[in-house]
Amino acid sequence: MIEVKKLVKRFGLKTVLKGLDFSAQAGEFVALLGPNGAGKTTFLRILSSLSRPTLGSVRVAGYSLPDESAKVRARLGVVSHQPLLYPDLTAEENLQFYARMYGVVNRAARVAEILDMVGLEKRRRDLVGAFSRGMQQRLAIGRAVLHDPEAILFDEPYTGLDQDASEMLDGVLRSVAAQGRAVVMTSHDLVRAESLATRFDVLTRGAIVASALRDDFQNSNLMDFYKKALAA
Amino acid sequence: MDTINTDGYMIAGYVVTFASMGLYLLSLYLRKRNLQRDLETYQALNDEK
Amino acid sequence: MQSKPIALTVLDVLSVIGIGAATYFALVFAPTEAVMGNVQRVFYFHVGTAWVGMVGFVLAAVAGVVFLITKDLKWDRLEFAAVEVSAMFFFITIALGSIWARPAWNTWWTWDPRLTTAAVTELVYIAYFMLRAGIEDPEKRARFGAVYALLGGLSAPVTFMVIRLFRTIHPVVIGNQSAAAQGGFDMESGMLIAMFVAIGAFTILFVDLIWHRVRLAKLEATVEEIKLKNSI
Amino acid sequence: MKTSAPSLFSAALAIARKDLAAEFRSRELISAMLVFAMLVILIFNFALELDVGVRQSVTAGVLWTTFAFAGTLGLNRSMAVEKDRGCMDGLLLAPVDRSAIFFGKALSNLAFMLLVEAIVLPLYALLYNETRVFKLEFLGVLALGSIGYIAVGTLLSAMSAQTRTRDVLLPILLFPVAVPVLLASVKASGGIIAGLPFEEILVPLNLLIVYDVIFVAVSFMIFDFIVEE
Repeated sequence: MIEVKKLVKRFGLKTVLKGLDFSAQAGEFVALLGPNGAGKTTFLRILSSLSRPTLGSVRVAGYSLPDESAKVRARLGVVSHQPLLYPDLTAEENLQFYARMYGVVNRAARVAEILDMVGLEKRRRDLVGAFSRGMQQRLAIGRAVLHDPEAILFDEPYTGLDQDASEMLDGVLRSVAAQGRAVVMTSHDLVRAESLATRFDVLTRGAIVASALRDDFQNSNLMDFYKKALAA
Repeated sequence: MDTINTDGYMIAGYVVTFASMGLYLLSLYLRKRNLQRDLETYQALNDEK
Repeated sequence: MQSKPIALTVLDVLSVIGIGAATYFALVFAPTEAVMGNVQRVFYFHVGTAWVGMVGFVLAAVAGVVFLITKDLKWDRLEFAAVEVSAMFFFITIALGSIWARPAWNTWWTWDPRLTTAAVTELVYIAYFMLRAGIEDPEKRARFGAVYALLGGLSAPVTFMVIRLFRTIHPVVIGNQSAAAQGGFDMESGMLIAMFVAIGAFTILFVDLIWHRVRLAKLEATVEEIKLKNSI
Repeated sequence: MKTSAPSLFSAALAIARKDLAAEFRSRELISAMLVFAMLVILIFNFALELDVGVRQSVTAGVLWTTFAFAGTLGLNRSMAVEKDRGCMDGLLLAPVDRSAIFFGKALSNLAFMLLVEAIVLPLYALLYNETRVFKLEFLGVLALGSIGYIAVGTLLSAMSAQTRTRDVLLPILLFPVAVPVLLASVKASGGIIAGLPFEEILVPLNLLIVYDVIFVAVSFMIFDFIVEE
């Protein structure tokens, strides 16, 4: 589903990604771990076509970036640490707007379905500006799956959420991931990542330095794996 | 028609012209010198490592 | 540090000789203008600097377009050099125009189309510098600079045509004498020669300065690169 | 679940519609522009002592200056809405050509500008008993001028929003390149108020159209370079 080979990204003279290789299949939930500044966000921005690769090949859902970026965007959902919602519009209007931008057929039904899925059916006529951070983030996930994408990217979805909201988000994330999509999530919260992901990749200094499947672990040595990967 | 005496304006004009070009050249020179100094400092730092 | 090419040294010498010759032709060779007297002698440098200022503006717009297509930062350096050098020359043009205007039209400034267009262009240059100063990433700075240089280059001719609608008292020095123009003069052959010598000399100086400025920009990039290497 | 990527036009309309809906609710942008426009006219009134004799020759200039200043206010605000909460990324993620975003933002900016003009113009007419501003030709010039101004302004506001100096930078970038559109509009609409024959306003009108065509096309084409990374 996602196929990245020898990806290099430079910002001016700074090289953020240095020959990164990565792949994710349909049905996989990959947690991308790594310290701040390792290039996780940059990597996701390239996958989502917001940023152009300097070198290397990137294919998402069978299309290559940046040449077929519009086709990639049609098959991709993205949740960033900002909700990408308009505070002066209601939950329903926000979804309506994005449904138009993605060309969703049968808009009203789909929007109602999504609102129900993220548990905001009752608040659909409320302004998003009045929502709590957790509600906004749930709606943001709803927004990202409006067009039933084949792959979903989450960039630190737990940023700024309290315990309750995080747990609620867990539920939504699981239901989104359970539909045969490829999911990539960046996080520095190992506990959260562990409970959700099927595979763990460690990204540091611009490359993936280690990768392990959930099944490889006996309980709770993810931390060791992570530390070892960083130290290597 | 008599020719007006405008020598002062002429001199002012040429002073402005050459002063501007001179200042620009000076700024090019100064910037270059500073950069070369920086370069030497950084290279020396690199060698120490 | 790259060593200085011989061609550049030759160009340096030629520039000095050229400007010296232009000064001689303007101050000694050309006949004194019958009505205006000696102040008319600033006219040769006025035309010379205006010419290279204009060429530089077009050059910057073209280099900007080439940069946007190729993404090669050397075009950005050429564009920036062209803008900086022309900004300096246009400043001289405007100052000389103003000095000429004082005895000729009895005012330091007139809203004449050519003078005003030069002033607006100078403002575009200043805006260009401010725009670049506000952007950290060199690649983005180059991109935005190129876009703005292009917009400025496109608007300048329209600005000139629009301001001409308002009024003019600028003498038309070549071609038909406009009835509205005051302070015009018939070009004697000695004056024409001095004018073309000045145009030639400033063109050589312009190329020379741009070359120096481009080299300076390269040096800046080198230092930037080493600084970055050190910080890692 | 079926989707079909929307056309450039319908995506642009969706963006404009979203902006108008949000503005209809908050009224932040329009009210700021309106209050500002009225203040500018008030200041002009005393600064220029707009008595009957002066008015004829300066009406076009006063109105255009007012609209230009109020316009930058709106342009800044409209782009800040996208930039502040990262919504621009949301737009960029949609499976549409990036030009659609430019087109959509330009449409809503134009709508705001025309709306402000539609309110300020009758007020000006009322205050100064100047009904000639309702001439059809005058309104046409107003629309043409606004189109060119907003096209360049939308492009440059997307640029200035990404710099360190942000709001401050927009007028500095915009005014020097918008000189032709402002002056041509002043010349044309001033001629209309003075009742000049059509041939006399034809030249500035043509220049206005030339500027509109060039800058709408160019802004449209190079917007991609402003938003890519």
